[in-house]
Amino acid sequence: MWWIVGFVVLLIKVAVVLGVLFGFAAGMVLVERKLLGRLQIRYGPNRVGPFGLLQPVADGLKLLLKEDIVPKGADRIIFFFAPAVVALVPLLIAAVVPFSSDLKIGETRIPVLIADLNVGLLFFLAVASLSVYGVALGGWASNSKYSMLGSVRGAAQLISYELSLGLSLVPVVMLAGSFSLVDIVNAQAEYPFILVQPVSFLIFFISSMAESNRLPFDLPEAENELIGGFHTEYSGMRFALYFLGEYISMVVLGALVAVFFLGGWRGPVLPPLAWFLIKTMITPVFFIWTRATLPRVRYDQLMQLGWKILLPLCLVNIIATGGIALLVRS
Amino acid sequence: MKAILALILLLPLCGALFQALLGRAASRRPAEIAACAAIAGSFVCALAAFILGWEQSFTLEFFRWIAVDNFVIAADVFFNPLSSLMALMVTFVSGLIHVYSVGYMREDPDYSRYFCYLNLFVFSMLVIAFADNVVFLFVGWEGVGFCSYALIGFWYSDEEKASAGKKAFLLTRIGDVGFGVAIGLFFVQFSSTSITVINANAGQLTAAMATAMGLLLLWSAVGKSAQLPLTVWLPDAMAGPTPVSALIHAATMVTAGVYLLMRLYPVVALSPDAMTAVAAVGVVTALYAALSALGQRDIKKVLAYSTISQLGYMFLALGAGDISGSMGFLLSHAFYKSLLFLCAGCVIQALHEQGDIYAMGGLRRFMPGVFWLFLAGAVSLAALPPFGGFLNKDRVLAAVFGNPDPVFRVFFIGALAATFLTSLYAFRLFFCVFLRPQAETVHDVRPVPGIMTGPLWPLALLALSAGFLNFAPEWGGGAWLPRFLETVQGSVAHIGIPRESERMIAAVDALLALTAVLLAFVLYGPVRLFGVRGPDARQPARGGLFSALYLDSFYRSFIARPFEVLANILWHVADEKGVDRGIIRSAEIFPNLAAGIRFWTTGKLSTYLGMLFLGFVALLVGLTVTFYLGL
Amino acid sequence: MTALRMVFYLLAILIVASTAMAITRKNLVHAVLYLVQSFFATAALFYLLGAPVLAALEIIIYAGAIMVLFLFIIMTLIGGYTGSRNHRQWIFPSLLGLASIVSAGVLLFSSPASETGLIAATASPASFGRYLFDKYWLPIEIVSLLLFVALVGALYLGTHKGKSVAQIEVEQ
Amino acid sequence: MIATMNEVLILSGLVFILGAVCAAARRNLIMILVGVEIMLNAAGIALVGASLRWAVLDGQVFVIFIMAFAAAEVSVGLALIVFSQRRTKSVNADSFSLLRG
Repeated sequence: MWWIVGFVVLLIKVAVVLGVLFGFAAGMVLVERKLLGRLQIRYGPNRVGPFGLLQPVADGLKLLLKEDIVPKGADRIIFFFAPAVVALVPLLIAAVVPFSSDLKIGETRIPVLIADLNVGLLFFLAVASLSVYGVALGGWASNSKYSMLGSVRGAAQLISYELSLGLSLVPVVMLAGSFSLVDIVNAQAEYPFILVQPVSFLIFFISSMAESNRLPFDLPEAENELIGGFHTEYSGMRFALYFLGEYISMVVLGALVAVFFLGGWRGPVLPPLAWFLIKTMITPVFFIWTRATLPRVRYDQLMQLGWKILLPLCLVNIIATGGIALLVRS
Repeated sequence: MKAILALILLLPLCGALFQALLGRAASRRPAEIAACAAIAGSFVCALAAFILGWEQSFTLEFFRWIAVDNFVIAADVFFNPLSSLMALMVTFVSGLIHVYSVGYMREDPDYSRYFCYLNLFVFSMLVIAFADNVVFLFVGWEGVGFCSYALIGFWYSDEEKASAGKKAFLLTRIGDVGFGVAIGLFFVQFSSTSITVINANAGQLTAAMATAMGLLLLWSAVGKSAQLPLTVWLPDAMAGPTPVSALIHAATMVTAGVYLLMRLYPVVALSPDAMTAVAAVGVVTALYAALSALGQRDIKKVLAYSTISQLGYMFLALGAGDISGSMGFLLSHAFYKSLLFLCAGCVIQALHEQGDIYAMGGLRRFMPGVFWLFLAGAVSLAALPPFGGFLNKDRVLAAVFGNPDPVFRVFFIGALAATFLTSLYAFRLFFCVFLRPQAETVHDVRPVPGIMTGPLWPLALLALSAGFLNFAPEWGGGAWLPRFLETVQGSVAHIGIPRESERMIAAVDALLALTAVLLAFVLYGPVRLFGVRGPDARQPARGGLFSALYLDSFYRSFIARPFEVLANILWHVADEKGVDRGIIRSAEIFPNLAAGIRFWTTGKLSTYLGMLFLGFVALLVGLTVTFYLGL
Repeated sequence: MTALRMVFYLLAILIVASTAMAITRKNLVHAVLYLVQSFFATAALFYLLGAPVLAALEIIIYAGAIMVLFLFIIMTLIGGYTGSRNHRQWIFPSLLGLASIVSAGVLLFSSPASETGLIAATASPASFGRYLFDKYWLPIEIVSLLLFVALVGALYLGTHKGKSVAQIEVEQ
Repeated sequence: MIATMNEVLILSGLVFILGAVCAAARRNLIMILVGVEIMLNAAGIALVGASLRWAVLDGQVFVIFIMAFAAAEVSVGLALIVFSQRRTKSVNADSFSLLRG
């Protein structure tokens, strides 16, 4: 009967993770608006609830109640399920992220993650590579020129940056000797990898910024040229899904940065989960900060950065890491 | 000695190579000097060899050319009095003719080609003279044939001249076939192609085989020496430059046939039948050609027929078994005939390429030097006593008379008749050209350069004196030539006939010759006697004698014409309608076949992919079927 | 029937069905999406058959890269729909397919060894990687060269401005 | 037991034939390429199954190679399609028939 217990535990884990993620995503909206306001020397939302804390609830309600418009000539099925892909991808990635050290209940140790895959990192890359479908199909299915252009841009951008995203993690795998995210965290018992792999960290950070279509890499959306890009034709609930996806992916990417480079849940004094949350929040906050600071890059600059700078840098970094690892080990 | 012999052969070859490679780059003067120097050097070497190798005979091997099993062909040189004498004559006469050519060809722009062929020709002739191996000899044999073809058709832009060259080439080829067969027979019989070996072992041959070989050699010699029935090329060969006619068709190439028979005399002499055939060919040709010469109006043609006739004498002497007589005749003929040809060349050039003797006359006044030279040649040719021609001819006639075979009596009478005719046409020519009242066509006689007349004087001298080599002891002579040639196989120093008969023959001979001169004087002389009218340039050229007894037209209508018709039939019917159409028809099958297959080549990817799939399925099904049938 | 076996059958049905859907779609985007579905199922099958690395790579390479490229080309070039629907073109290949199914099935079922069951086992990424680079390092290098050549070729074709057929005909 | 080897092979064979039919029946260049991809994938299934059947990793290694081949083939193939589309304004395989007999 142990597998029934295991199943129940799994369900609980999934429910907790989903809840936390959705909560965080909603929170992120508020945080972003507030932070942007502060960075632009204004207040941000402060009318709904104390300090405007209920603003996300109001936003969600508004989006849920809005009319769901399907453009004429759209490919309905694809149009419906494309936003779901965008939201689904970060949720799936979250399944392999370890949030804390093992939970001890008596003798049994319950790992605080949904699935400790031995190919966890590959799983992350695999699933991340799917987010392009959401962008590409959403734009294409809308049967609109703006959407189409946005989706083509998005697809090209995502493919380009996926490469450096994956390659920047190779040194991490080399250092940890495993694809499993739990093992990677454990490998950082002595020091976080950011200290030995700053270049990898930088590349991963920039790539994940591009992957999540955040400023300064938000060309698929580019409000001023493409009127919202691939989600121009979306409204209501489906538009909310795109947004949800973007914010969840910000959080998940933050969690991954924490896992890969910042030592995961490890930290002195505070409990592991607290450390993990703190580390996770660093990345989204930084994203928002960047958004408020930097202008949007041009499309060709984006592609050049990806192919001509980040990718060669990744390769050099891999070779250097390999060489140093060989030297140290021998 | 080896070096000298090699030099004799190599100098003309190098000269030819020089002309071929650098002749056009070098200007006229160096090219001429190089050509003459090559032959002159060769002559000096030949003279040295002649003196150093006095009455010796030996074989020298230069290199092995072909060696397959026991079939060995070596570039061997066989040196004996005969070959050294031949080489000496060839280089001497050629050298003079080269010098003469410098003058004769002074206006021709193609001098390097001319001298190249000429040098190459001398080389080939020397190969014939020295070769010990019949195959090696054959190289020279073909070499002279080729050079002769190239020089006859030297002015190839004139179609008539080019076809004269082709005619000479084809007709001499007929003779070469005989030579080729003879070479094969030699190898089968003696397992060797060395002339030394062949001559040494000739005695082992059966009578029939000896006859066959003798006749084959005669056949090849007939082709080269323009004897009956293959005479017709030589008169046409006059199309080439006159020095060429002198060199090739008087002094050297045509004598190659005679020389071949001399070299292989032991083989030929084995069979009396072959010897008789040689003599018969000789005498018939001598008579025929002398008659034809009488009817010719072109100065060079007269001389050409004369050459044929004189070669007939050489054959006759050989057939009678007298190598020394034949060789003596060959030598003196080489001198006086080249002399006559070169004189003719002077005359022709002086008269602006005019060759008709009836359009000449009174040239003595314009060119006295040539007059005397020509007279020397004519006297030698006509065999007037006591000059060279007379002594040699006398020896030939004596040899024929002395042959025990009764048929040779008939030959003797024929030879006497030919003697008479020879004298007649020789002086007819002389009178017509130099002494007859000047024809109105003769005007504006061009002066002839000294370089053309200069070389003729030594020739004239030799022509007049060469006969003394054969001066019989009966007349107080030494018979030097027969003695010199004593070591040569088959040579005889003395002709076994009584002294009275010999004197009788000489007397008859001289009488006949003189009578003929008188007759010529009456018919063609400068003074009109007995109301005889001299020939006129305006009368048309025709008649049996002019056409050389219609031999050429006979060949033309009965051999060449049927051949042409046959060739046309083969061309138009067998080849065009049969072979070509057959090939075209069979080729048409393939487009039709292809049209069937082309259906599959739609050019569409889907078809190809479908076919690929079909092939895969066929393999799979085939595998299943074989699996189930337990194959 | 064990749970794994059921999963296998489910996946097999999913693979075959979605592939069949993919090849018959008139809309190329739909075809590609069905194919992606098929590749997902295949990846799951790989995981089931003890090849987790391959499962991840199947998604990364096939679904994440190759199919995205297809989608990209379809979106930019054609816009999704192919031309006329011609049913006749299916007859001949389908017959061939049937024939090969029959003969391959006959061959398969006549082999007694093919009834061997597959017991679950997993190749860990580490052992797989070690095996790959110990035994097949040279082929890997060769394959990387192949990829490089393909890269150059694609780049050339992409940048080279080819003449259109109309231009060629005009020149002729 | 997950499945018998037979079942894996049947699955693989079915997918392969589907791909072959697709390549042979479709007239669209892209669908032909898709058919080829399907066939390659089918080979991969069989190889992974065989790898498990004999408990050696070579089958899986070969799938890696197949993936590399597929990637190379698709990149060049699609580049060709783009190229030819530029020239003939068509991706119909049958419109490239200049070499017909």
